Amino acid sequence: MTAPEILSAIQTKFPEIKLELQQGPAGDPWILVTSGDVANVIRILKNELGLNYLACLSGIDYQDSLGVVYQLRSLSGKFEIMVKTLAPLENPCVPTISDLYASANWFEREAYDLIGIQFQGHPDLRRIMMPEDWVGHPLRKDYQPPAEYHGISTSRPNTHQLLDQLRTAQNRSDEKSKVDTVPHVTQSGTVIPKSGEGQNL
Amino acid sequence: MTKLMVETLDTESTVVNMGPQHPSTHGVINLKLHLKGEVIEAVDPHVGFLHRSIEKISELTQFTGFIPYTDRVDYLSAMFGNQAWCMAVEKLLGIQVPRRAEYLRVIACELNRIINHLIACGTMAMDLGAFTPFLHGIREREKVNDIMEKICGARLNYNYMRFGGVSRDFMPGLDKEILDFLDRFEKFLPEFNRLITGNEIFEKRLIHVGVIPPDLAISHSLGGPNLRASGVDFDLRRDFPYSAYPEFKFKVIIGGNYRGEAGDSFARYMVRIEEMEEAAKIIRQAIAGIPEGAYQTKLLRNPVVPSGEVYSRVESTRGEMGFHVISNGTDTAYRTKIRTGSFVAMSIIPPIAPGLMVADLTAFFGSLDVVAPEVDR
Amino acid sequence: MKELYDSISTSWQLSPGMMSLVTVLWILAIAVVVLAFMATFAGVTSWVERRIAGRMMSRIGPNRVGPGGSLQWIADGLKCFLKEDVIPQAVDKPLFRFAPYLVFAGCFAAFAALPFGYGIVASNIDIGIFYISAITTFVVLGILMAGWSSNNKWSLLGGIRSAAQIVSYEIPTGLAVLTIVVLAGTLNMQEIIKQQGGWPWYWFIFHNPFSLVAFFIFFSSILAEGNRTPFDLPEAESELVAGYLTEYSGMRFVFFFFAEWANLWVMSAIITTLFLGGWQIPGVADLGSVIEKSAGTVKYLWILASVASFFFKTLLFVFIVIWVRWTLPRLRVDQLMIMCWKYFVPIGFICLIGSALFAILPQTGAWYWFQLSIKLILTASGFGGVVILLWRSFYNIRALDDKIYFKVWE
Amino acid sequence: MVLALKNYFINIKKAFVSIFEGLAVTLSYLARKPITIQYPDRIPTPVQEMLPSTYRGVLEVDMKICTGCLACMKRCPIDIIRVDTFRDTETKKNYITRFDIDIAKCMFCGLCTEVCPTGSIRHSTEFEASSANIINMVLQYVEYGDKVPFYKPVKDQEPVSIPQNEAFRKVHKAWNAPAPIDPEKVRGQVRWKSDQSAEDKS
Repeated sequence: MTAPEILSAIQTKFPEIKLELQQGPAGDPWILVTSGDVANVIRILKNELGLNYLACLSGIDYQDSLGVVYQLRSLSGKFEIMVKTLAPLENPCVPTISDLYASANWFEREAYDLIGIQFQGHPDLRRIMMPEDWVGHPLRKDYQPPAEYHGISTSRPNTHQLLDQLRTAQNRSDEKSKVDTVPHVTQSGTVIPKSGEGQNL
Repeated sequence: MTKLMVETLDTESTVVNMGPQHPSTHGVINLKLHLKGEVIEAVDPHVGFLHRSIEKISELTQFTGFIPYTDRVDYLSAMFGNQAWCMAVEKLLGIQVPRRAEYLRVIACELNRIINHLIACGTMAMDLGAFTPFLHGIREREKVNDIMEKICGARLNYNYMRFGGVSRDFMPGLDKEILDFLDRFEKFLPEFNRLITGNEIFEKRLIHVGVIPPDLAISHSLGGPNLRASGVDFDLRRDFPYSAYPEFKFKVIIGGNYRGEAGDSFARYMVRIEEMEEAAKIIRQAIAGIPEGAYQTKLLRNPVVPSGEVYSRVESTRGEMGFHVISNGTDTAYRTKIRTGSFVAMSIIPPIAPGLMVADLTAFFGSLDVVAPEVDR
Repeated sequence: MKELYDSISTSWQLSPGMMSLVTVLWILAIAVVVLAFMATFAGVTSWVERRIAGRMMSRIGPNRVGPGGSLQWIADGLKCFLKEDVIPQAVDKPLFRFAPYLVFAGCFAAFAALPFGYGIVASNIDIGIFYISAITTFVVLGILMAGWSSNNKWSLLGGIRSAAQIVSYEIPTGLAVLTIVVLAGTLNMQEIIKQQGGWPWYWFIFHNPFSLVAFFIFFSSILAEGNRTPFDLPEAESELVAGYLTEYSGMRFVFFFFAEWANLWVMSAIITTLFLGGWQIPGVADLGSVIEKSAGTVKYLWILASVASFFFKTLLFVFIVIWVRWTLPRLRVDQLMIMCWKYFVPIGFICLIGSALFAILPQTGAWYWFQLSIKLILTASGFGGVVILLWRSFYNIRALDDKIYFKVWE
Repeated sequence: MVLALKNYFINIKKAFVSIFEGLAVTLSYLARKPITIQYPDRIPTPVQEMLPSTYRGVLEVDMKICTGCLACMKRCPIDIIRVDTFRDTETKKNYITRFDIDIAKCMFCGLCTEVCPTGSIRHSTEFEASSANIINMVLQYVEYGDKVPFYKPVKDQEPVSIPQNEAFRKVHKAWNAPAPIDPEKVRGQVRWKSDQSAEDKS
């Protein structure tokens, strides 16, 4: 079954549900459902069309709204469909589907943790990847990472910049750069004589 | 009086933290166990200790630059991360991969499947206290690592595939080397089975332990060997064919044909053992029928990918590895969601573990073949 | 040993006060000799075990310290003794400190009644095997103490496991020992050995089918008592982190392992004594009477030969225990108990009764030939098993097209 | 009852046979060659020479044939390559004044080598590049103060390159080599980022 067929199969049975088939310039098509209807639509897809396998659930920050994309699959019928729903940024509430698919429990926890989508009716909506006391949702586009977490810096020094600073400091202290005249000894003890000195290209 | 006694004697369950540093959690995973004696009452898995924000990195790195990161999603089967990512971007770009490249990809992936399952079976034996099979597995794996070094130049983080092909062609004589390895490997597996698989203690430790019924396996979106061991006949390579897999004959291994029942830990172990044999057969077919031609399309330095959404998935060693990629028409992904087999395998532990003993939990956990970095990404 | 002491007491003509001093010094000297032997053995075995385990896994094992790594155990011991003695704050300190020594003492005390050769035994007590079975159980007290005092849940689980395991396995061990005691009619270790002849078919292992079964029961249950794989549940590193050892480090940790490796000798020596004819040399019909008849240097040479024979058999079993450890996975707690109570105990009882029946069979006429033929058949099948094992090993090498390669010093 | 008894003995037999087989396998390994490579000192040839030439070791640059196109710098996903060029306005010649590779951060992916037009940047088979000082992990293929002219590719002629590993060995310092500048002397002028944030906080 292809996406248009699935769409028409639902529409003929439940004409009151608002569905839309969309596709970007490239890639897969998806069915857009309003966030209020999404649990019902997925229940219909699961029970009527046999899409019994939730392959993936991803939360996405579309900047103007937050989205949840469900990748549903029928193991016996060998077809799959992408279902998308959008939730407003201010109050991103989407009904949970963890009662339909047990795996949605953790997928939704991850989407909540990283994007900040509130899944209504979820039995255990806790952070899963980030620590419990982390502030913010890191995969939001407007997220600013904190400089440190419990005294641990979240950034690393840039070695190139460090080298630059060192060189500037060196020039300032008017020291000539020393040439390393020690023969090169690898960790295994092989001595490689320092060759090519003064061989300026 | 008796009632009072019972009430006062009733004890709390012991809460024990298994991990993050524990020999059998295969990385940093914390399982909070509620024990009654040695019997588990409840398990609360805590993951995220190895969260390296690979999904965030994908939003900051160009499409090509993200290929090495896909190695790190599951470092034991890096080829599959490569392949899933490349397939996703190729689908958005609309590139047709040359047939020779597809064959090279299949050979590399199936070799990777063999060495990953060697580790999986070996660590499982190690969880049960037998150290020797693990090192025997590692020894054979080392031979494939040498081959991988010649295929792509690295032993662990392969970074072999590119959009529209693979990074380099086979060195001359490499196919002979792979066939030599397979000859040895097909003799090694029976010896491995004599050493550990057939062992009565080993089987007794695994059969009827941690049985995952098929409906629960599907509901929890398990994939790969874990799903098939429960008796669900599903394999992405056969049912949603990709790459060159439709051109090969191979058997999809279903659990439950041995001692014990479908869905128990021993079934999962045996599915892995048999999949190694199947992988060897696929490699033989691929090497026999490898076509001549280009190994990649014109090298794409920094492709600008048309906007759209795509979900590409491959049959990885730990189940389905899926990349949900959203492009907004630039050279960088707008959002990438990586779906991994270990993540869903972790979520099956809370419903199955109650009633098992601590020793069973290590066997069950080992049989799920969870790799911590793949859980957290 | 006893003769030497007697000769001192008779020839030196000491006063009773001096004599008691000599006795104390004598006991101390013997204890030091045994301790030195035990320490050296435990140390060297730790290295040997690692080398053997290495080769079984296609590795080499420690080979850098001394020739072939043979001084590795000294380096390891020194390292552990120089380490800081960490005692966690929340532990029950007196018990925590005391537990390793208790384990060590339980193991060391067993050496008192162990024979090393003809007449060479620290204390030739008449209840020898009974004493050893009793005193080795001391170890469980130490392990339980360690598990409890560590104030760590993993340690506690390990300690409890150990208590359940060792107490349960005392029964099959005892039954198997009784099987032999019934045949030998004595508890004295030297006497048990003297009851067996030189040739393998006169050893108690091949005395009758029941004693052969008893041998396997004894071997398995003594592995369980010594906490060796496949029965190493108390320390089960993949389940309980390190069991009762989790909180220990440095010197105290070494003491536990010291006891474990010394225990290897204890169990192998008991097996050798009970089942494999102790210091009897195959080919010499009755070594005991030969030594008694001879005198002077010849006598000492014979005693030396008996020591060599005993050591050879014991070290063979040390090897087998190591070999089994690096082959088998670990049992689960309930399976361990099932194995004990459903398999070893009933079969042990059958063995005891069966052996008792054999013991009362007359030794004359047709009965003699009947018993001798059973012994010969059992011996032949035993050696047949060894031959099949070797054949299977060579089959394994051939099946992988590997070459035979013997090089011990790598 | 009979079945239970039969199972009882079958269990014993299975345990015996399977353990016997396992013991035969482990015993056979005592008579086989161990596969351990006694790195680093007890091997006939250095590991570097045993590796295939395709091995992705530490990056090295043959400055003789570097065209200064900066493709590698742009390609690197983690910005470990830093190339500075300058144009001499008098002679109208281009020079490379700096070619630094921070191998402390490098993940050996090999993407930079694929975009190089002349094969100047490439993988050596060296892997022993650790250092006690993180500054020494920055491999400076152009010595500080030097300038290297751009290489101009000649048509229909493969660029001649120096042998593999040579360029790396020239610039790599011993693992315990001192830092290029004594940090004590420049104290107060160079600060690590984490130090800065800690100071800002206080």
